Amino acid sequence: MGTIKTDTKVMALDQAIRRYVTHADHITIGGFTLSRNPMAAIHEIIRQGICELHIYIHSNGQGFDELVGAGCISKAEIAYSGNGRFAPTCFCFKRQVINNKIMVEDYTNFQMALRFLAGAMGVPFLPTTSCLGTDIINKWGFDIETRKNNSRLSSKKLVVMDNPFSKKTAPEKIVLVPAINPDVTIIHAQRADTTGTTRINGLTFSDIEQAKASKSVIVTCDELLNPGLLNHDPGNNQLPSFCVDAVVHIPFGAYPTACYGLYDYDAQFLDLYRSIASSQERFNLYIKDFILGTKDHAEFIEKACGNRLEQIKADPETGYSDRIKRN
Amino acid sequence: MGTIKTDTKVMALDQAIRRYVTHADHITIGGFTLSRNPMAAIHEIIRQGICELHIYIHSNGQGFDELVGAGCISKAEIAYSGNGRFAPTCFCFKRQVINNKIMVEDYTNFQMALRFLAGAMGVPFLPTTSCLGTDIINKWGFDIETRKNNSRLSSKKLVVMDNPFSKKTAPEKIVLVPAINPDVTIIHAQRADTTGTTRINGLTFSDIEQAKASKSVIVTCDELLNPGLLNHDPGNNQLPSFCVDAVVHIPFGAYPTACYGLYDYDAQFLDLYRSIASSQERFNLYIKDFILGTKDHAEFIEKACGNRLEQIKADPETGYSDRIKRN
Amino acid sequence: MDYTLKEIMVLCAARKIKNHDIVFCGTGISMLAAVAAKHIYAPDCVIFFETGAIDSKLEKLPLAVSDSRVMYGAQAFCSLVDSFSFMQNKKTGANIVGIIGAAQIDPFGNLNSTMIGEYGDIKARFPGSGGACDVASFVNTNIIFMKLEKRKFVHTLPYITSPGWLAGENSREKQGLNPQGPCAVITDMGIMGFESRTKKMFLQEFYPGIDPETIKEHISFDIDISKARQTIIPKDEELKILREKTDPEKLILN
Amino acid sequence: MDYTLKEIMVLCAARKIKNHDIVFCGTGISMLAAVAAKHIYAPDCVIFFETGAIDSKLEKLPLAVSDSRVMYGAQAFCSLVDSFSFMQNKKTGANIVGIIGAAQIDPFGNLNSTMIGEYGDIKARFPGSGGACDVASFVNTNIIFMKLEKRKFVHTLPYITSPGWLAGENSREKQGLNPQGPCAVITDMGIMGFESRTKKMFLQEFYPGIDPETIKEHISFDIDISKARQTIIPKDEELKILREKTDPEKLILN
Repeated sequence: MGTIKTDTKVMALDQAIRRYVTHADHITIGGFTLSRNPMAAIHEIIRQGICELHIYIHSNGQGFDELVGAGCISKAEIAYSGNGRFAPTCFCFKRQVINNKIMVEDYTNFQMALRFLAGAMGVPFLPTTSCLGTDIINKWGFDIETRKNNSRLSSKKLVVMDNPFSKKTAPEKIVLVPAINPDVTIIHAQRADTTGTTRINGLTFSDIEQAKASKSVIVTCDELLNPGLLNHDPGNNQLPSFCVDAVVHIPFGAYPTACYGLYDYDAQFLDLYRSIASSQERFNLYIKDFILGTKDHAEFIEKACGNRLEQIKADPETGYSDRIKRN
Repeated sequence: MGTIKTDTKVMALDQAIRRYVTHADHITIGGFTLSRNPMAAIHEIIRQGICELHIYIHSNGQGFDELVGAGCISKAEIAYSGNGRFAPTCFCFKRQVINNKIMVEDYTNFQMALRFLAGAMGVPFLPTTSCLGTDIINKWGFDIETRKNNSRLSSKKLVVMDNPFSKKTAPEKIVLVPAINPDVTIIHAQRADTTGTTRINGLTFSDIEQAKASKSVIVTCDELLNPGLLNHDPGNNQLPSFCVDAVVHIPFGAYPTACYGLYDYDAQFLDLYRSIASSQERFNLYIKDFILGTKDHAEFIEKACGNRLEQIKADPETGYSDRIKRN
Repeated sequence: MDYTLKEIMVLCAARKIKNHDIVFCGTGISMLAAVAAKHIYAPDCVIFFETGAIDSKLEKLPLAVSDSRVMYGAQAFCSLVDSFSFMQNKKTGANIVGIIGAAQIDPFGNLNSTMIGEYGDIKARFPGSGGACDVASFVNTNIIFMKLEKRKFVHTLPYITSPGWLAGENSREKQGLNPQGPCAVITDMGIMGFESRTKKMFLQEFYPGIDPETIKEHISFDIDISKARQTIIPKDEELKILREKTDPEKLILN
Repeated sequence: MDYTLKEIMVLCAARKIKNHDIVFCGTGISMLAAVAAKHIYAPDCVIFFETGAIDSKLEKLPLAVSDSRVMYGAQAFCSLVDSFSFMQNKKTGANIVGIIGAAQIDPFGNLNSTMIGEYGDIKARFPGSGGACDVASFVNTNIIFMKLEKRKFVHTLPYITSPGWLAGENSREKQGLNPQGPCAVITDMGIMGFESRTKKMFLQEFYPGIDPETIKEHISFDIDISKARQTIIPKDEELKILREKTDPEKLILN
């Protein structure tokens, strides 16, 4: 691979977060529950004390819950807040919602994915027939006044309309969900080059749509490559360079969540996190010790994972590790 | 690779066309101008004399023009009918339109792609802002009466509506384009396995959306593999087995169009085709000699390409051939 | 052979899966049912995760739908949009069997997995729909997993997250949803179905050793138990495969 | 060094491309202009084909946007939907320079590439929009290539395929399109721009040796030639790169 050429897009994590994530921004993060959350970047947001964030996610368990617990989030538009076997409902999330510390608007996973896609496509909405007859239509977390007074919120949670192409006598109903165009999207990828071309291995979830929908995009990556190396196989690159504003090289940047092909989730840490997150006092101590008390992700991993790091490294054939303790 | 297991989806081309393509069907074909058109299947449709077809395409130059010239098509919803340097406007198409032999409805490439995507997604329409203020909105190839009397046609060419999420005082306009759900989609891929799992190398154009939108799907492929062999790299497989109804093994199945990585377009044949297609008499002779006069694709290639076949084989590094005569 | 209630639940769901079905499953017990079906009854069924993994090899049981274990050896990957589009698409949706759970259920099989209370005054918070509402809106066959408890089987839901038969009769179709509502509610005591006309929940099966009257006592609304019959006892072979092949690490069956 | 009109046309278009532009091009001369820009003026510009090839290596000149030569060594591939979405998306669309052609053009830069006549009575048929109408609807910078002929530069189009400045003034913005209409029409005799308020076409540049009055005679509608200046003569270096590197096989420049 040789030496990495410098490029204006390549920067340190603290610099990228400082430049692209601001108090009260509308943000979104990539990954899904316990996979490929941009955890290093999330921890850096917590370290920098950025708050009042408005977040849009589908099912980002671990990353979302840490941001909520740390008090970074004031509003969330979500589909799901659980973390597989490690949290039926994320613990900080549950507590902060009941304590009225964050406002929530509920959609479905498909709807959130469509909203990101609408933003990526540059259209104001996309249609679906999901959720007809449910309270996802009838009950709004942000009422119409709140929406009117906040220019950044969609004017309506969603709109139900008649299908104008219907040939049936009874009109068919269609739900339109509004586009999301966040200020910044942060994703973690296995590989990126210094120009921003990005390759995700395994499932991409909605990362690509989230990035394309956003004003700015930060990609953290386990491996940073020189330009051209990814061009031998363009069909496996999901983001062209012109979609990406900052590229940050962070080995194990998704830890403690999994990064397919490189490392597994740290099941033992996630079990520990369950007990941490179930009390705000314990969670505050965790933030103090593990996040604010470490200067960067490498130190965090050293503290959280220690000598288990070898165990979570993935078998290159299967993409996961058989050496982690899962029960 | 070993011997190919039999599977009910694997069949001969004539059998697949007979089973899945019927007089007056609504069809669509994969590829783009001079790349990856399912030419073997198109020629078999011509051999079987299937006609009155309604076709939906974006920019399928070669395959579309041969179907039109052979009299198989009565209605076409299209975005473009040219073939790169070989035909500014496809010759049979131009003649048959002016002679009122086919009815045409004009959309844009994006709109046709969105219409296939809408069909794939199971929604009646998708929105765009393309074509506002143009005659693509104002002028309809199929008038409202024709549409009312034909249950298979969309009730309207398209619908212009106000954006219901607009926060501006002047409403923003949105164009809704209707979904396409053809009876059958025919695509040609480099590789498929006997269960129908399909891998296209290089650009996929709208093939995937066209296949997912369709009631039936025929995949012709240059290489047919046993089940499981494509599962080592799921990220490169675009169609899962449950999307595919028939798999047909046809080496050079896209000839004379290109199949990235395997063979180039046959520029000399396409130059010849230009003079063939510019006269209906010559085109009729071509059909008689080259298509009806050959029993299958192998014979057609022998006649059309002969000893040039070695020249069009692609360089595995670049995916095309430097040995074809292009000027 | 002895068996646990979790085991019979899993097998009851697995038995409903046919060989050419596409099985959409979530985490936990529903994923186990899908894997058990593939191992025991329907080897050619395709297991399909909302995260976009199609026909995963599943040599090890995933602990979440995003687990790398759903990615290894799959037939194809797709995005979240593509994944749910397969359900919304009537051709593929017709072959999809959804298996979902929830915090609460009403007599028509509507589900709450969002909250108790109202926005601004939330008493209890659950994870939210995830893909459950999408599945419940789109697919032709929908199986629900629920633990039988009075506070879970309630007359009126504080929040309808996923549509069941809505208000019964043809109300579901009238709303524009796939006319097929849920087909079964599989609990730890027995299995409920829905009356063909009214779409009201009734007791269809009770597990060996469970008294239908006990089931009735675990439900807040009135339920017809008159048509209930006993569930077929799990065969040794079924239990053996379930324990040895489907969840040998006892990640879910523990 | 001598040069052909095709060569000066290509160079005039190429000169309008900046280093961080994303250049959307079609087949033929527009593709050549994009490649020339990359070779001569804007090495970091990204050439982007509607077929979904992004930043193609282009070691050999493609004969169509679907040519395998657009695929080799590209930075990324995407679908047709993704490709046009990059244009419709305001963030990426703002950096995209479109280069399109047509059969006919009117004084406001609207284009016809569909037909002459009416459906049911078609006198002449062209290929159709392809992606041209999409480009013309979405992108901030749009360059039009046209051969200067009276039957091509017409007062009223029989069919508007791609929007220019529509009826002039702010009519384009009012329709809901990207407010930026076409910026230049590059012909084989000179270059037209559009008046900043009225959006009517005027002659901006004439090629060396071409009389502006001759240009006027090749246009069916009245055009202001009073502001026209002579185009900068192609430099030897530009011509050399164009001939030796951009189209050495003379596939388009022949």
